[in-house]
Amino acid sequence: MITVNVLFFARLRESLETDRLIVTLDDGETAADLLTRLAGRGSAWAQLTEGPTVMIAVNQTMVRATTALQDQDEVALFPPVTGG
Amino acid sequence: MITVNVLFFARLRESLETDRLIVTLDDGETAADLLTRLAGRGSAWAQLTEGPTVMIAVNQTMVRATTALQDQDEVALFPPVTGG
Amino acid sequence: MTDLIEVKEADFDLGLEYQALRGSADGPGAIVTFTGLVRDFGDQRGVQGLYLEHYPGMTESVLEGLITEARERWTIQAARIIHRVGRLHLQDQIVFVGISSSHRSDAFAACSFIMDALKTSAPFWKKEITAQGEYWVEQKASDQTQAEKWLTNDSNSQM
Amino acid sequence: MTDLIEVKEADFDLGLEYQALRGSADGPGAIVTFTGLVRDFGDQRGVQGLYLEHYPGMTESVLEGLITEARERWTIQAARIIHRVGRLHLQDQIVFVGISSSHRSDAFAACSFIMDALKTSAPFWKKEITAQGEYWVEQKASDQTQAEKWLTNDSNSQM
Repeated sequence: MITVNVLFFARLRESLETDRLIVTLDDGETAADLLTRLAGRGSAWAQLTEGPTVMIAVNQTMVRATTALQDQDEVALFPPVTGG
Repeated sequence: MITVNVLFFARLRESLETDRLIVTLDDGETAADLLTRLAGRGSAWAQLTEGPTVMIAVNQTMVRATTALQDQDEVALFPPVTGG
Repeated sequence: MTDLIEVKEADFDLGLEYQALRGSADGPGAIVTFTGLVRDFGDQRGVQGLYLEHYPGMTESVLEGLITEARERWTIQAARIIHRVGRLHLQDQIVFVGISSSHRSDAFAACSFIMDALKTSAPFWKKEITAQGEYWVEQKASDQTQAEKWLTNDSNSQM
Repeated sequence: MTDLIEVKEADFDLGLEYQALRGSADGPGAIVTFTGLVRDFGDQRGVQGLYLEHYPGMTESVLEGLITEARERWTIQAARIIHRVGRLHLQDQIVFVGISSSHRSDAFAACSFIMDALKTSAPFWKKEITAQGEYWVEQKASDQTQAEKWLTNDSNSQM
């Protein structure tokens, strides 16, 4: 079992009404697995697998959904960035 | 017969020790003909046909040496530009 | 190097940023600056202002990475990046990127590369505030295209 | 339009030029500035300063033509070009080109186009002053190459 610290930003943070969440996963689960678990909460959470693109950063670096997560990882989920 | 007002700039102005000259040409003579006539003065003037590139502007617009000159034209002769 | 990365609510003074670039070691031959400002037409019509959110920590490290990549690709003396966050009003300054270099083509390339890459990789999000409500801005396909061109072309063909 | 073309001995203030661009009608979304400065290594080593000569009248009309061409190729709001002449010292400002636009890619492209074209078509000549003497600067092949690329490529491939 591993524990990851999940952060939400911008439109995701607002529509999920959550800015931070601690999630327990099985060893070897990926970022995609995390999204599926969270989507299973239903209602607004379903957008994590069915809605527009979700960007994933692990320990502040952008990663693909296939990336395996480690214990204590900081996993940030957010819409495509729009700064500048 | 036509009369043109010839201006010299930068290295040309210094080496010819001339910044302005009025030259009389035959009707239909080109900028190249003007350079040949001036080069015929000998010594430093020979650089106008034998030396490094000479740029030609007629009435403040860059032209090719084949351009025919008109009476009262302002003809400027100068080295490649180096501003900026 | 006198590089600078700042993410802050406070405004910045382009004149002071330029003087800092001008004073960088060796005396640069070329300085290129980019400034982005709040416009009244974005995704929505009648934009009155913006709210800018970011991901503290990751933002700074992405921007540092962009300066590192710019240094690997071009000869630059110093780079300064400032990005504002929080509530901004119409015509406020949003972002500044300034580059000093011995060569103008390197300064232009590095400055436009950093802006293009920042738009698609730095974790900032803009919300447009209008009389009708607040709307998160969607990323533009053109921003993705602009950023991708730096992946496929060599540096000389850029400028 | 609030375009400006100035050829003068006096120095200029980048901060003021930027404010003029920022205040242009409609509120631009993007401002790109280029500034060229006197360096201590040009054609010669140990450059102490420059003397800049120009062809009054033709200079201004060439610069106006460059702004016109930039407007035909890109969407820009205002363009400001300042070029100094006469005696300049190490690290003095020589030239300023500032562009405001709704789009950053247009501002970058127009600014770098004007600088590249100015280098090969505006009648300015530089003389480098060193302890050993004064030497007219030779035009660089790279300046010719930079300028020619705007003739052969379409505008989109530039930025």
